[in-house]
Amino acid sequence: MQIQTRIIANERLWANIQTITVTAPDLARTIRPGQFVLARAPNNFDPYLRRVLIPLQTRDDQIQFAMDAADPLVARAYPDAILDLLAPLGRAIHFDSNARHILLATDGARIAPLIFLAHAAIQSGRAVVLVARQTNASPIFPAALLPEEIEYHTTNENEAWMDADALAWADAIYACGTRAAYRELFDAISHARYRVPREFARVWMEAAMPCGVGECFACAIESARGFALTCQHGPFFDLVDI
Amino acid sequence: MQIQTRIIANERLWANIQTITVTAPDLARTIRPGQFVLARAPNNFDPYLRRVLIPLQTRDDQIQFAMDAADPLVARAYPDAILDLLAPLGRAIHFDSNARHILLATDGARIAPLIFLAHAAIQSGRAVVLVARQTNASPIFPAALLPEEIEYHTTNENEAWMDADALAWADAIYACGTRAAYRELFDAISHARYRVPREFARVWMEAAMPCGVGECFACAIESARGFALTCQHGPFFDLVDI
Amino acid sequence: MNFSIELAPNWKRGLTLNHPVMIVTPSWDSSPVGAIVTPPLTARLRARAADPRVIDLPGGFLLNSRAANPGVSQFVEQHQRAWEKSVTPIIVALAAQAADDWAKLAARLERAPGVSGIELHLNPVVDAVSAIQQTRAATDLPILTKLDLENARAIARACLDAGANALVISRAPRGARVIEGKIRRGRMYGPFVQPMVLNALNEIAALKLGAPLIACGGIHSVEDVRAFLSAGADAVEIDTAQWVDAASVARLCEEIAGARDD
Amino acid sequence: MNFSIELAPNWKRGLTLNHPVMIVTPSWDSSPVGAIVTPPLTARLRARAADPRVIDLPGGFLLNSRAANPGVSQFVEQHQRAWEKSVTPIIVALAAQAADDWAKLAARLERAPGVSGIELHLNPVVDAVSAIQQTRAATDLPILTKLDLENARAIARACLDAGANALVISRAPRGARVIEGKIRRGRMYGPFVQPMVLNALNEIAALKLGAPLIACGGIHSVEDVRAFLSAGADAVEIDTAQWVDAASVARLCEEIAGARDD
Ligand SMILES: Cc1cc2nc3c(=O)[nH]c(=O)nc-3n(C[C@H](O)[C@H](O)[C@H](O)COP(=O)(O)OP(=O)(O)OC[C@H]3O[C@@H](n4cnc5c(N)ncnc54)[C@H](O)[C@@H]3O)c2cc1C
Ligand SMILES: Cc1cc2nc3c(=O)[nH]c(=O)nc-3n(C[C@H](O)[C@H](O)[C@H](O)COP(=O)(O)OP(=O)(O)OC[C@H]3O[C@@H](n4cnc5c(N)ncnc54)[C@H](O)[C@@H]3O)c2cc1C
Ligand SMILES: Cc1cc2nc3c(=O)[nH]c(=O)nc-3n(C[C@H](O)[C@H](O)[C@H](O)COP(=O)(O)O)c2cc1C
Ligand SMILES: Cc1cc2nc3c(=O)[nH]c(=O)nc-3n(C[C@H](O)[C@H](O)[C@H](O)COP(=O)(O)O)c2cc1C
Ligand code: FES
Ligand code: FES
Repeated sequence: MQIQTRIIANERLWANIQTITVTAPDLARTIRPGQFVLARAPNNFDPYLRRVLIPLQTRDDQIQFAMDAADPLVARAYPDAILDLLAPLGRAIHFDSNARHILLATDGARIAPLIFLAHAAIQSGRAVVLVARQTNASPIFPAALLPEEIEYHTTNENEAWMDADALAWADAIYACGTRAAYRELFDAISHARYRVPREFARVWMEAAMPCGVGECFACAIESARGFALTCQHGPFFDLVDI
Repeated sequence: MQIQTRIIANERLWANIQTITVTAPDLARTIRPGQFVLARAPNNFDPYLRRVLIPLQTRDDQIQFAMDAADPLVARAYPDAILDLLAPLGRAIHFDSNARHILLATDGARIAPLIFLAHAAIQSGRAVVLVARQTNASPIFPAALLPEEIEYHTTNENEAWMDADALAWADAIYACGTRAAYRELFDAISHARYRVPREFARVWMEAAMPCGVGECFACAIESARGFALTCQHGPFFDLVDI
Repeated sequence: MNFSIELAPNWKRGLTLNHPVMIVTPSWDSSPVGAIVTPPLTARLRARAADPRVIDLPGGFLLNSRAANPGVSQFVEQHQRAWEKSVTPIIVALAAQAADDWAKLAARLERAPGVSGIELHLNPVVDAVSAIQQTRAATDLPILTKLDLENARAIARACLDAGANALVISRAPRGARVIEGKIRRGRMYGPFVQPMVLNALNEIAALKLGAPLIACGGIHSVEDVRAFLSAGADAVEIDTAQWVDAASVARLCEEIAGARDD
Repeated sequence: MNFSIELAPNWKRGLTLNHPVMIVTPSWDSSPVGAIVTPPLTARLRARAADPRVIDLPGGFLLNSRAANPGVSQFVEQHQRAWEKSVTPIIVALAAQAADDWAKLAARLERAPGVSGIELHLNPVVDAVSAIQQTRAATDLPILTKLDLENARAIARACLDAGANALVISRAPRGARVIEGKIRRGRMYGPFVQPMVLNALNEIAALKLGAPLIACGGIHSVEDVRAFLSAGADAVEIDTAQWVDAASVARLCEEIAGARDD
């Protein structure tokens, strides 16, 4: 769905995370955690390609998105201007009704995809723990910017990303990090729970997504289940497929 | 001089004339009628080339410019954004001290270069008559948008651009129109005053001016005095040279 | 009035379009397009390129050219149901991974229902004449050949002599960027490509080779389509514009289809 | 440390740059540039092209190529005072209006004080070998040859064999637009050109021809300069970037000059 939305605000959230808030009543009702939108400023070809925006929260008719503060679109997204969205894209996350303990994990600054997920988990009465590991490249996301219902743990680069207790507590895990971090996560789960069950851990795969709708194949990844597209089968993939 | 200015306002003046107002203290003091600036939005290459902005008036630290409302830069020039100016460019107009009667003439919508000139003439105590001829392509510029000291005449396409009385009255003429209109002006002056003296009539030559500083030669025109550049020797040229 | 466009004139199997706008897409397209062209398929699965695959540029982007596709057989199987029912002609694009792939690829399409034509993706390091001859020997399907800007004019006539029915001008120009100290090669997309294609197409039209010419590269608007038709193109192919503004490409198709129906 | 760059190695007259950034400008430039290259001059005055001469594109523009210049003699007379005093090498670019212009043009520069080298603007319809041989016969000045993207790789070696001392890759790519029903041809400028040039330059560097390579096209930043140097260029030429952001080109020169002086 291609829609024209009006920009309400364009603000720095933290570090290199910029937020852009738009009015989009239908989308605010339908967009789900795990999904994203592709945005561009109409009538401008610099930048040419659409950019990935990740929903952070919705309020009434409005949606607040996160995007890279260094992206050239930021300078074009001034309040009152039109933003052309292709949305909603990607596969929505639905919590299993048995999954009451949700463990969110981020390695470095890539936290945006977990925030909307955290809101949804809290709203549905689930317990949420967020583990953030500080890396060289990025400090720790400030707790003040998170819903207060979240239990927030931080670690650093010399420590394990998640300890065995957290892994044992969790009914479902959602993680954002590098491929190396996902390998580490896979090993940690194998260790703590002896095996990595399907539908237990899902990880956000970072990719350039020029078209968002399965047309350009630029976001193809090799998954254990064959040729897969980040924009259609992801961006959250089952850890066992990666 | 390349300067970074802040945009104060971006408004439609009339028809396809957009106005952009910036804060630029030094430039507001030094820019003269006949001059122009080249502008671009920093960090954006669509549009790539600088655009021509024509000063309309200055007030304290601010300058209001005119530009084509259809230009893609208009959508980028939102209040509070930075506009990168190359300025002042072109040759300034200085009124001869004996020239007390200033006749301004526009054929169609190209009136912007005459307005700053009109303000300057009025401020220096000169009498100003503006003759606007309506064309198919453009209605008449509204009198309400002009300084009230100007005596304003309008004609239409079936009439002569300027009558012999006006030409006889004038000590100096400044005109904006097409090449055909300039030929007509030349003939009218020859007829009314028997010859066209040098430094009597000056005409604005419309040209794409990518560099503004004599580097690209894209604005070259054939003048009676040889190879000339609109950005350096103009945009106002002596009618006898055209 | 209905100006239909024949891309394989005087050939045993025609390839007739209702209107001149061809859309490149791997999926189904419900707008009134003149023809659908698939992404180029290879004999075997082609793995994705190393990252970064997409490199932003002002006015376009550079795409690492070793683009992934699941291989011709899997792709055909996945789509043949839709193709059989399609009233819009389906043109399957092919690229070779080895010099003798062409016959195999063509043979696979010869038995695929609903395929109306083939588009060969050539490049200056491929033997174009051999590729076309192999394909021609394996199928009677109309053959379009998509050529690179650098040698399109030089080899245009030889392609037709070897059995191609029409020429597509052009493939995206090649480019490279240095990213983190490494050279990344690819092809370039966006509106800036268009004037280069228009110039080349118009020069090839001046050769009066007697074969249909299809323009491809940077087309974004109805005005662009009309410019190419006036410069000598019989039809146009649109791909990238869909990514940035699918709605306007759909409108463009409707407008061109409407103009043809008047 | 001072890495000076020799653009005419092993030739009787050297052409030594203090740093690798050459600026194309018809006027004097006071920033610390490696060399100044003039716009290409012709034997006789060249009249301006018909309008529109400048056609906007996203990410750049198309310039009607029949650009005006006052002719080599007038230009030289106007500038020779400044050139005589210049410590920065002055390279005069030349373009022919007739096949036998080259010797005359070169002879005119041979007697112009302060000229350190010549840049020949060739194109695929010009006989490059003859142009270089004529020039070589008329002058000992170092000769750079600026080639078109489409045939640079094909003729690079022949240019050197004919007597060129260095290669400039490349001239701006040719393009065309339909404006009010008329085809307007020109050459294309802007950052989008750069990846095409980088790709071609890097492929020519791989031929290891043993001559200096100068990159030209779409260079806007220090990162761009470094990318070209890492891809095989010995120096770069910058022109268009000055029009949109002269201040940043001046900073770029200072930064490169500074790095070389460290
Ligand atoms: C969804 C999708 C859509 C696609 N759409 C298209 C499409 O519409 N059109 C299309 O063409 N491709 C498309 N592709 C890409 C396609 O799969 C192939 O990558 C493409 O056809 C290139 O094949 P090639 O081997 O000719 O590669 P090329 O890009 O031509 O390059 C292959 C190699 O040949 C060499 N080479 C090529 N030309 C030259 C030269 N002039 N000089 C020196 N060396 C050279 C290069 O070194 C390069 O490594 C698409 C892919 C997907 C997945
Ligand atoms: C201030 C200024 C700066 C300039 N700077 C430069 C500069 O830095 N570099 C520069 O190159 N020029 C520059 N020019 C333009 C220059 O004056 C000439 O216009 C330019 O050199 C082109 O000369 P050319 O005859 O080779 O023309 P081309 O642009 O090469 O074209 C001339 C004719 O040759 C034909 N032709 C050329 N190539 C092909 C081909 N591949 N296939 C078929 N036909 C072809 C075309 O039909 C065209 O009409 C500048 C001009 C000015 C005034
Ligand atoms: C996703 C995608 C990948 C492509 N990959 C290649 C490629 O690797 N090599 C190539 O020559 N053309 C490639 N193309 C080329 C297109 O089909 C078409 O030739 C090109 O995009 C020019 O037309 P356009 O500007 O309308 O997109 C690709 C196009 C798309 C959209
Ligand atoms: C005003 C101007 C006119 C030019 N005209 C031509 C031309 O007609 N033909 C051409 O081949 N190159 C022309 N050039 C080419 C440049 O010198 C240089 O090759 C080109 O601009 C690429 O470098 P750049 O991106 O740094 O400008 C022109 C450049 C400028 C700035
Ligand atoms: S973003 Fe194009 S296929 Fe996924
Ligand atoms: S605008 Fe470039 S020389 Fe006048």
